[in-house]
Amino acid sequence: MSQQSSHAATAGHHPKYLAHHFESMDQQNSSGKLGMWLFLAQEVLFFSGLFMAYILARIFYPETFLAAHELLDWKLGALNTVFLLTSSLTMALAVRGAQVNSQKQMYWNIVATLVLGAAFLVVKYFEYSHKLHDGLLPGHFFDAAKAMHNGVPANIPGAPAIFFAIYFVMTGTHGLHVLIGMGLMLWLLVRIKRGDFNSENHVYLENVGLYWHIVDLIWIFLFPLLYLVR
Amino acid sequence: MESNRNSQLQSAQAATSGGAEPSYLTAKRGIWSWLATVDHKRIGLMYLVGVLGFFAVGGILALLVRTQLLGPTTGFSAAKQEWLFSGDTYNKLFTLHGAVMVFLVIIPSIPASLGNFFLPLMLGAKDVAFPKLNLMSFYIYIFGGALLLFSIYDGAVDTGWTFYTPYSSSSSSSVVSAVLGVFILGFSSILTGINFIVTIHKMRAPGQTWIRLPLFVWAQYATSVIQVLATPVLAITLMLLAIERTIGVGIFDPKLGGDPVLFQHFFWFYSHPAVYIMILPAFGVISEIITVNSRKEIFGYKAIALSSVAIAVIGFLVWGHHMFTSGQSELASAVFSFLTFAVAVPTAIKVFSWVATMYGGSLRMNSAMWYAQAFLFLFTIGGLTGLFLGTLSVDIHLHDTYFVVAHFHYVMMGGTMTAFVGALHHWWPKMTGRMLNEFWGKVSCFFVFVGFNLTFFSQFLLGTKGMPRRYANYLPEFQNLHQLSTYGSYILGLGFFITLLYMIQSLINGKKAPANPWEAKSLEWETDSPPIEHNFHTQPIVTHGPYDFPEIDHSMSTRGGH
Amino acid sequence: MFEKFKNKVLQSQAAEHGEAHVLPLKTYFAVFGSLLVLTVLTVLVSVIGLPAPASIIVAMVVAIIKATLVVLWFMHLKFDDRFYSLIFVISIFFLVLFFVFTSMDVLSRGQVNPEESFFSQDGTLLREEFTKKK
Amino acid sequence: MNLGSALGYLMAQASNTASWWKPVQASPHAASVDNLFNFIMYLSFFFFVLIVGAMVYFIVKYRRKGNGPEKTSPIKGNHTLEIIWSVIPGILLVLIFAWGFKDWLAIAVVPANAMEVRVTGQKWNWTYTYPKEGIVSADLVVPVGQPIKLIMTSSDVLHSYYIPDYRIKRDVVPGKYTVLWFEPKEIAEHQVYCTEYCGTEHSNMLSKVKVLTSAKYEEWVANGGDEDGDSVPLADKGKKLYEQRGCNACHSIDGSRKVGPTWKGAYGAERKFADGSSGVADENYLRESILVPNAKVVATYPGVMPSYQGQLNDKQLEAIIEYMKTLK
Repeated sequence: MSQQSSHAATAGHHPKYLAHHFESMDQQNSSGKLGMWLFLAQEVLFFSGLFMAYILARIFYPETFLAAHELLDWKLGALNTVFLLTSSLTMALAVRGAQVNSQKQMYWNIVATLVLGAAFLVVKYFEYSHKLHDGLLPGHFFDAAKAMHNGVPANIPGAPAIFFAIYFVMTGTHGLHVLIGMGLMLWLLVRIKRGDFNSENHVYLENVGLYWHIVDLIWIFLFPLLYLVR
Repeated sequence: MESNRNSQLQSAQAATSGGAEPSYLTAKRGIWSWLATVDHKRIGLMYLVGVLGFFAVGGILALLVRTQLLGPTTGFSAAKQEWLFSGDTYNKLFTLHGAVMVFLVIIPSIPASLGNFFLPLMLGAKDVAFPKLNLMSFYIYIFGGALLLFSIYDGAVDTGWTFYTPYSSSSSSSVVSAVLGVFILGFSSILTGINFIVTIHKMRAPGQTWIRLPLFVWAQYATSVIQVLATPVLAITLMLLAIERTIGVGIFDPKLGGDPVLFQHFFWFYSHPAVYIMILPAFGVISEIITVNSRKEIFGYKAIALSSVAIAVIGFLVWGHHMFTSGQSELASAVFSFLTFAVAVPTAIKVFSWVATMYGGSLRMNSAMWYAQAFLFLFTIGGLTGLFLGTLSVDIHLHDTYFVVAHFHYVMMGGTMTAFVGALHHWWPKMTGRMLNEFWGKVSCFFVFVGFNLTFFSQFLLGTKGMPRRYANYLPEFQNLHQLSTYGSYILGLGFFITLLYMIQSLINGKKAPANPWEAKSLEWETDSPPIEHNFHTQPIVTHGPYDFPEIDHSMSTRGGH
Repeated sequence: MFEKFKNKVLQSQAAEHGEAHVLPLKTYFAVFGSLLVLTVLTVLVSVIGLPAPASIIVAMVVAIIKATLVVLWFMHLKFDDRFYSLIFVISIFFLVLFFVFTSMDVLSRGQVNPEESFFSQDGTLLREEFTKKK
Repeated sequence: MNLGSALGYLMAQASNTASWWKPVQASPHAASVDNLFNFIMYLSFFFFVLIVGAMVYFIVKYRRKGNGPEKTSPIKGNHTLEIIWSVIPGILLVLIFAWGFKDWLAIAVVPANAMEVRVTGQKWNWTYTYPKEGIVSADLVVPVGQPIKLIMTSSDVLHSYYIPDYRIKRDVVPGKYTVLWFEPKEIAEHQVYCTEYCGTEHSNMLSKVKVLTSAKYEEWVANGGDEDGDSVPLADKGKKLYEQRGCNACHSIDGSRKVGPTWKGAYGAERKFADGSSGVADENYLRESILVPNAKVVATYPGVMPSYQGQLNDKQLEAIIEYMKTLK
């Protein structure tokens, strides 16, 4: 127990944002954050299965990966990397805004993060629709003939269907996380407008931030693994 | 019950006056006060009802499976008579029995029901760290369970609870709904785990240091760590399986260039640690029951607490012992076998410590203690037979035979479920405010013990003889042992049925329970039976360990004992 | 810049427990700048085209550095409770464990009986026999 | 200790032959596996008696008498004891591991002079192909004393090849080969099971190992893998194949509907196919249906039959069709 908490307890009044079962804001905030870090650990292991699938497919079909990644547009991937890195920055700044009690900084940085997240998804949409058009689809739906017809050199050795399955499953799962993050940010905006967050109480904002950074973190690995690797 | 009909105003007044505060059961009324509750005790109780309900479902399925194996054997002649179920029906029955028992009963049994109820009480907290999340986990559990059972309506799944590919990616049965159900159940487990870890870290009462925690809390802590770290891998594995079925990823499907053995790695990376999710809470329960009823300090507190953590960590390193015959590489088999033996050491330490705790005590042989002794007996057999299966050469013979079936039933059923029922006897007075009938408690324990050993010991012999598992029928030479096993299962079922009866009786007209019927020293016994809504009248301050009983004679030499 | 940084950190660590550690804006932009530079670096390495093993090693090392930057500064792990770092490290540890053990199996198949191998002597996959049938 | 040695003697006696709880030891592996099995078993007996014995003794000795509080010992632990009961089991466990590892290597490493047989698992039967001899068989026929190497694969889902009498087992995996070997010690028949769950007829996916003398085996090879020779009518051979090769799992002979159409009256019948066409089930059609089952699938039935291409030779096909002709 820190000094603060015992003070809060003896003072007898309950701070506005303190839930009934906690003794102090410090306890409440650190609980929330610990919970979030545990959730992030869970996220890391959730994605581990996908990265494991990637590693195994690469062990089996190295030549496929070398050839197939050429069919992904690394420029779009790089653009998306910049989008996500910038959104991570704005997210970190939003948390800083809360720390220094600036409602404005909080609000506009979250808006910026939201916009960058949306930009990421728009680019992803263009990439996906391109693949769809060319028949570069996962598993059973992979259509080399259609791709060749569209002028895409899809005569790839090994198992291109597996490469595209992994590409779609990994980026799709990641994209879903981006979407969930954006939903959380909309909720944050509502709460910021309501004036819920200040330097004392912003663990929710911080937690959404942590989540958003882990989403960024996963993309930091996905980008070179899928788009760049030789 | 009279006072409960009074208005909320009066209960609020009672709260200020102290002693007459209503219990958590009566503080709020109406169905909505249960369905939308964030009180960990009510959520724990709802979990308990869910778990016991699913236990009944899984138990009936088990009896059907056993009854099928009673019947005339079919050889390999053209005329295959079916005595009760067709091969397909039988396959669906054992699949459902396994899936229900593992995902809906054993995994949530002790952690989600008793853990939810007692963890905050033992820590001296008002609730778990995230009460709403806790309620959400419960509904995720119910939803996942419903989806899993929906697969019955949808034609039922026939892959075995392990969902091995490529059978599961090609089977025409309702794999997707079952897999989705288990996927969702996983998140219930993860969220509960997160909640418990944070609760243990942040919600301890003043003075409740780590070495003053009851061992049940330590066991829950280790369990939660595994739940958080292993369950997401199951989720992603099942997601990959579902995608494999629909679009054909090709990692597991040999037709697309994958390797089905990889699925087993993915699956057992979760499912072996899950074995420890199932057994560690039982260890915690046994530590509590034996200590309280021996009226002594637990023997080797730190060894037991840390061995839980050690088991949790080493438990992640041994999954390949499920795969010695699967076609995994020889190197992998050898490494996994070696590590498997490493996990046996902390388990042995626990068993020895429990027995040593009884030395020089003053044993109260109540029905909870009877169940704890049954646990020691059965779990020792379960643990020792694990040695056969961890050994590379011997496992080649025993793998996927009834020996394995018997082994994991001795651990899961003889271990976890016996401990769970024992724990219900121990904590029933606290949860319901009523005592259980001691005589019938012992009778049911006796039936469970005898029935269990008849059912499953004969299966060790069957397995050694070479009887493969998951067979809807078998060669005549196995019939005697199979019949013995089936009769045993009826006795086992009877034992649990008796338990159900006297539990209902206790709820209706059981003796009122005092606050601390077993004179225990951990915090959950320091509040009323049943506890008040916010657990304690005043914030407890902890000044002693959980097993500091008044009978302990500190003047005695610690070397000589009695 | 790093010296100044250290002082700031020491100051914030001295602050009362529970208070937020407010980093200067400069720090955030410095981290962001490094992330962008590293992204350019990883793209350049790929475009130049290093030989097979070097390429993936460089790409992964760069990604790990980027991830570390994000985790330590954007996610405040450097300034927060050490226990959070422990959780994160443990999750990475089990992730690596999963990768290492499973890959170990796949890469060491057929050491005793060559028929069980996935790969022939020259490293090509021994799958044609099966895929041709389908 | 008298009881213990007597028990040990009985166990040793029992382990040499098939007992009511152990299969016979029909290969050199079997003895080594059983020896270690017995060692672990005695060790387990010892620890079980130790633990449960202590438990029962304490229950009797320290059981609370009367209602009053009794003084209990203040023992909280004993480091010496704790170290002893960690280290001794630890050493024993390493010993068991090493022993098991040694025996297991012998099971894994195939001797150079082993005779090769290919095994294919398929829902729900086993097929043995002798590549050098050009024989396809439903039973594993081997000469005594000759190490046999099985190179196994599956054409659909996972199966597992298990011969209890030899104490060997290995999964049969689609898309790759697994290897197993054994050396038959005596002339006998041994049961083969599938131990990896594979669906509807998993429990009937059985087969036999038939160990013959070298001379008998040579004769069997010379006959092209046909045990009965030409003395048996073709239709009877067909009936045997129907049972051995798993046709009976999906096709009845009494007119009842199973997974596939009944064989009763199948020969010469008018057939409507799933694609809308129709035709007569003559010899050519039946031959095609066995070798390329999905070419013409009978309407209202699922097209799930696996191909028997390469698993039945011409003579066997002829025998099956001849048998179908008799089912009117």
